[in-house]
Amino acid sequence: MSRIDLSVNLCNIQLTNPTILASGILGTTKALLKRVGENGAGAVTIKSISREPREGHKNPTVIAFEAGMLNAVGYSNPGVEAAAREFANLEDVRKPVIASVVGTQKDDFVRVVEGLSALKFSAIEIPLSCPHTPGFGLLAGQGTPQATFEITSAIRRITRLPVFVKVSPNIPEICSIAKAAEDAGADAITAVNSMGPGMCINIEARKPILSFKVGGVTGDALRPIALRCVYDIYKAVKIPIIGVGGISTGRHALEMIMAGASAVGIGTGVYYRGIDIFQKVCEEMSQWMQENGVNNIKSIIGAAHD
Amino acid sequence: MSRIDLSVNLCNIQLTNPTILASGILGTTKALLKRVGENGAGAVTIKSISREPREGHKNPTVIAFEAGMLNAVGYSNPGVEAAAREFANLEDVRKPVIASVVGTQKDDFVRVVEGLSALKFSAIEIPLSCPHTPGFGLLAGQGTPQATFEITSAIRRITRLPVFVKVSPNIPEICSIAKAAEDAGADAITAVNSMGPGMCINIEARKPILSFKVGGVTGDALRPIALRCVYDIYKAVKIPIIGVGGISTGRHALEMIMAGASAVGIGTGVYYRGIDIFQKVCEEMSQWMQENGVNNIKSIIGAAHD
Amino acid sequence: MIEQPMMVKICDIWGESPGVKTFFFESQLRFDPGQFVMVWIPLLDEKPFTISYIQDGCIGISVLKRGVFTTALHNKKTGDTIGIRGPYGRGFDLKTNSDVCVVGGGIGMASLTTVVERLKRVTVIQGARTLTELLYQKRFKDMHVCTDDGSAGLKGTAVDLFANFLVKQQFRKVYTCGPERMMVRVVELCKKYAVECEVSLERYMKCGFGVCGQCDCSGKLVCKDGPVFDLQELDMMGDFGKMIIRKTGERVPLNGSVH
Amino acid sequence: MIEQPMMVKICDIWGESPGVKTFFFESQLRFDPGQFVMVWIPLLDEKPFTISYIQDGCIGISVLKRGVFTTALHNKKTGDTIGIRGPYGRGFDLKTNSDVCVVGGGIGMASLTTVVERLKRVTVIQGARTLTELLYQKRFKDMHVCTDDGSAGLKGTAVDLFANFLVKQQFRKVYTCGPERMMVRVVELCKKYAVECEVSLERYMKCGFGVCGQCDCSGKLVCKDGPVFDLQELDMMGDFGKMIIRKTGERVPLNGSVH
Ligand SMILES: Cc1cc2nc3c(=O)[nH]c(=O)nc-3n(C[C@H](O)[C@H](O)[C@H](O)COP(=O)(O)OP(=O)(O)OC[C@H]3O[C@@H](n4cnc5c(N)ncnc54)[C@H](O)[C@@H]3O)c2cc1C
Ligand SMILES: Cc1cc2nc3c(=O)[nH]c(=O)nc-3n(C[C@H](O)[C@H](O)[C@H](O)COP(=O)(O)OP(=O)(O)OC[C@H]3O[C@@H](n4cnc5c(N)ncnc54)[C@H](O)[C@@H]3O)c2cc1C
Ligand SMILES: Cc1cc2nc3c(=O)[nH]c(=O)nc-3n(C[C@H](O)[C@H](O)[C@H](O)COP(=O)(O)O)c2cc1C
Ligand SMILES: Cc1cc2nc3c(=O)[nH]c(=O)nc-3n(C[C@H](O)[C@H](O)[C@H](O)COP(=O)(O)O)c2cc1C
Ligand code: FES
Ligand code: FES
Repeated sequence: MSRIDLSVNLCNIQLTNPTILASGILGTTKALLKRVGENGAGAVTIKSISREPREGHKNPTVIAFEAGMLNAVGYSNPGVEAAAREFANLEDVRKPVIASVVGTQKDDFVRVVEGLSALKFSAIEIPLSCPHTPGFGLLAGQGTPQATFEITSAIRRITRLPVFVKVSPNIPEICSIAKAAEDAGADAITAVNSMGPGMCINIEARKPILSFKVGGVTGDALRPIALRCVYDIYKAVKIPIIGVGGISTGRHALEMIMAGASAVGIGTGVYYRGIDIFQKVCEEMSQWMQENGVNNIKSIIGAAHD
Repeated sequence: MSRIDLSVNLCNIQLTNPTILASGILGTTKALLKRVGENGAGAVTIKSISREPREGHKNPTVIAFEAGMLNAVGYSNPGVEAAAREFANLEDVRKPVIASVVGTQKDDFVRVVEGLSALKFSAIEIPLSCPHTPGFGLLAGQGTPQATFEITSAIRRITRLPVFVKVSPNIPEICSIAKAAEDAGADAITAVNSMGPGMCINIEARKPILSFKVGGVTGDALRPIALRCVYDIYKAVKIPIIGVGGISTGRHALEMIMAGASAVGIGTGVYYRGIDIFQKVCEEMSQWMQENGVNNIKSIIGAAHD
Repeated sequence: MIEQPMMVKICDIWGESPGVKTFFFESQLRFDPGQFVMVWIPLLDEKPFTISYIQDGCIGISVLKRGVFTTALHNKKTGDTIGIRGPYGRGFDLKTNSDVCVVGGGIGMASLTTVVERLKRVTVIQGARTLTELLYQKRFKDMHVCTDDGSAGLKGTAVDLFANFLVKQQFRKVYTCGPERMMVRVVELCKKYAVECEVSLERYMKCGFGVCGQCDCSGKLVCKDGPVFDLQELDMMGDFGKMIIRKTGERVPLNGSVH
Repeated sequence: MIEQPMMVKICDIWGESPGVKTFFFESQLRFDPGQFVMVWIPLLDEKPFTISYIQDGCIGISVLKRGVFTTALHNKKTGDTIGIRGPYGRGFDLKTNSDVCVVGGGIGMASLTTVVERLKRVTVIQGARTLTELLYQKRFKDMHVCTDDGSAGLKGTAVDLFANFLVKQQFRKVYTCGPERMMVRVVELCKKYAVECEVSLERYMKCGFGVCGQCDCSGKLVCKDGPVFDLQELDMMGDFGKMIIRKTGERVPLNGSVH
């Protein structure tokens, strides 16, 4: 049995395998990040941090439906000061940790990045793409090429860490967003954030279930859309892509990698298969690679392109 | 047991129940339309017709995935002349039949509507929203408020039949499209067409499965998005809405109606539950209404709004 | 049933006649006689083929080289892969399991092979244009054959041969597959002799699972309600033997055969 | 497990104490002792509650009126509906099914009722602030009670009473639920006397099914890995008795109780 090499180098971050915990799932504490790392993730992302603490939307904030989940958490987070305390001594996690940073103004992003600069994060991810939090992401106009360029440039100026720009699957001109990010000096594109928003109604109560009424759609429902986004972005930019959306098996991860992703984010998959999904996905990838004579995961990035 | 009334009046078309066969599913021949009617649909829609015959994309054109289907049929259709032969004597169908008309230019729409004008269609639906056919819908810029207004106005001028404008779930400003249609004289909004497009890759073949590579996403994956679109459009326009997207049970149909739909389209549901899905959905709605003391389906249209 | 094409490796290829090859591949899918798969050649196209060999863990399709797709298939070598999804459709009803007759014309014989292997006391009739085009001659030793040119068996069509049998032998049921014109006449004969009959139809297909409406035959879906239909059903199908649907969706008169 | 809240009709309401009401509703869901549901009041909020009555086709939750949500619940009448989803979490491990002790403090007693009903030879200890706040007195006739003000039973805490028992009686296992400070001391005593122990924790929750990370306690998810934890697990959970996570996600010192 030949050795299967799952390791990837993502913007000079060494990952033992391409699976990354997506932002907003389990990323509230250092202890949970550590546990996710122990369960096989190649890297982990913290839940997005804003300048001030936020309580987010009221419950219900996360619900499942037949084809995935809907969430409108509303960026609840302790704010940058408390986050800096929580994520001190990040080496405990023993896997690369990606900081996720959100803001309503360009200035907020900068402040948060500065507030976290003393910590041992391996990269900064900026989601300009949340579909359900007033003041942030799409609802604040951050999903245009121009806003993307400006916010990315501002962060580029103040950090030497790799910057990942996370984009929305909603936006028809997704490639121009990715290009704007690349032009502004982003080191990678994270594609994609949750889609929609969508809604579920409880017909007995005659009310939308989420307290915010609508929420971003993730999981199986999102996968083909996310895959197409990654496929298109791969043709549009030269920087690597972290493919996120509906991945819960090794096959899904390999699909995403063949579409052009250098690494894959996993969120809703934790709901489908538990925290050890990272390990499971890696084992499934390895087994498939073994059976199909692929020794090195890097060799099949973008393989579905002609 | 009190009598449950499922009938709706949609733009003066009397439907015995609110379920409608969505365009592109089984709508190729009069014989199939008749069969769908016999299986309980309140009305049926033909597969979209263009001016000239079209072979559409090569196979695979339709595939299923965990959360629904992907299709890129590419508007294969016999063209308006042959369609006029096929759909002569529509009274045989014994349910209202909606014509679906597509075109690359405004003029094409007009020609097709004229070409079908001698037939007994009950309404004209114009999908300006296909995400995967070059020259049509979104790929031809028909999904803007202005194009919607122009095409709708042109058709409005030449027919007295109710005109339904079918919109895309992809477009963030969906309400402005719906308003443009209303302003141009549309009688109803059909919301929504398939979403995306999305992609599925076969990892052994290392190729996208659909011959067109990408295709519109339908079924369960689409439902929460379609529901949110209908909820939003209900607030934006006064004309009725036909809610389409992922409906395969009575509960789903009731969700859509409470979101604001006066009738519901069913497409992918035929894959999940067979041709008699229309009957099944109606039975499930009736049973729920019985158990919950709702006698008249019309009384709960939009009930999820405050 | 699998939802998306699964790549399978061709493990063996047999030449059945100059124009027909059988491709074998490993598969754990379970098939009933008369069911079909959609065969995918990536970047090219996807088309329906009946399963003509059902063995333990291994199935086969017999393919007549006809156009672009079947030519591409014929160029495949052992070890190459193709995509398959299925099983699709409703196969033959084999409740009447003995003293039956199968009537195959041309490549239609492929759909009937697995019927023959499941039943007892089967009279097998195969018609072909000429000796070299006869299929499965080693597989079914006591087939009754006929050829248009008389190079083997009766000179004439499978319908003629079948008619000969009907006058001397009583069948409990007839299974047939072949050119649609041929099947129309088999059906007429069966009605005349009051014999049950099932017919396997061919129509251009897209989805294969009853959604797109491409394979309509008078309101029946050949992919899902069929491809096999019985006499009662055929009675309601005015398009049988008369109309087919083109790739564009146009319903046009059938000319000679679906092809 | 159901994925989305299901509206259920409140079929009965019992006053357990001035501050606590039990709401009964019909449900075919199966619960293990210690599992919980997320209770939804449309347009208001959604919060976790343990199942305190498991009967045939009918379950109950006992709710202490505390803030906005529980007040809204207390205002519900028989016939009103609420949404529930669940069952969630890992309940108590009842393999050690006799000669056990349950130690409940305040509304924590709600989690232990179903444990008591499943086991044999159970010593039930309940602590409350005052006589009127004691719960389930008719349900469990031979409970051992104590109150902060001495108005019933021993004047003192459940921990004091439990300590008294430990010196004279040997338990095979202890189950406890109540204010976290109380549980910390129960755990200390159990370790001292080398008795197995399981503790049911409370943390602010959002998803309830192990995704959002809101209910973290030292890397364990109270909603999914818990709410019940044993001594071995608690040993690894530095935050037990020390830190909780606010709605904002901020990890802050526990003050007296989760509340
Ligand atoms: C249920 C079913 C089972 C079949 N089983 C077999 C089989 O076991 N062996 C075999 O050789 N052939 C079988 N066929 C026919 C086979 O699908 C066609 O021969 C093949 O598609 C021809 O493709 P081509 O590109 O080589 O030829 P083309 O040049 O594309 O077509 C030749 C003729 O084949 C017909 N055809 C093409 N595509 C389809 C399609 N998707 N569905 C139906 N008819 C089509 C057309 O009428 C056309 O005139 C079956 C067809 C159906 C519907
Ligand atoms: C697993 C579990 C089981 C529970 N079982 C019961 C029970 O059987 N009976 C009962 O009365 N209570 C139970 N609770 C606590 C119950 O959820 C809170 O009492 C309730 O949420 C208070 O809501 P409120 O709006 O009335 O009060 P608030 O004013 O919002 O809160 C009062 C206190 O309750 C706590 N709280 C609020 N929301 C939550 C939440 N979503 N999760 C955890 N703690 C929260 C906070 O620490 C707060 O300080 C349980 C909690 C958990 C985690
Ligand atoms: C409950 C939940 C919370 C999320 N919170 C965030 C967040 O704070 N920041 C962010 O960038 N993305 C957030 N996301 C989006 C995910 O990071 C991811 O992009 C999305 O869920 C798609 O991946 P999946 O299908 O694997 O879940 C959240 C998703 C979920 C389900
Ligand atoms: C195979 C297929 C073909 C379709 N063709 C058309 C079409 O020709 N015209 C059109 O307006 N919509 C077409 N649609 C979209 C459907 O009418 C419908 O809007 C969509 O499928 C969402 O509904 P569903 O989830 O119930 O399928 C097609 C959908 C499918 C699955
Ligand atoms: S091939 Fe699509 S319905 Fe038969
Ligand atoms: S409440 Fe979301 S992980 Fe526990």
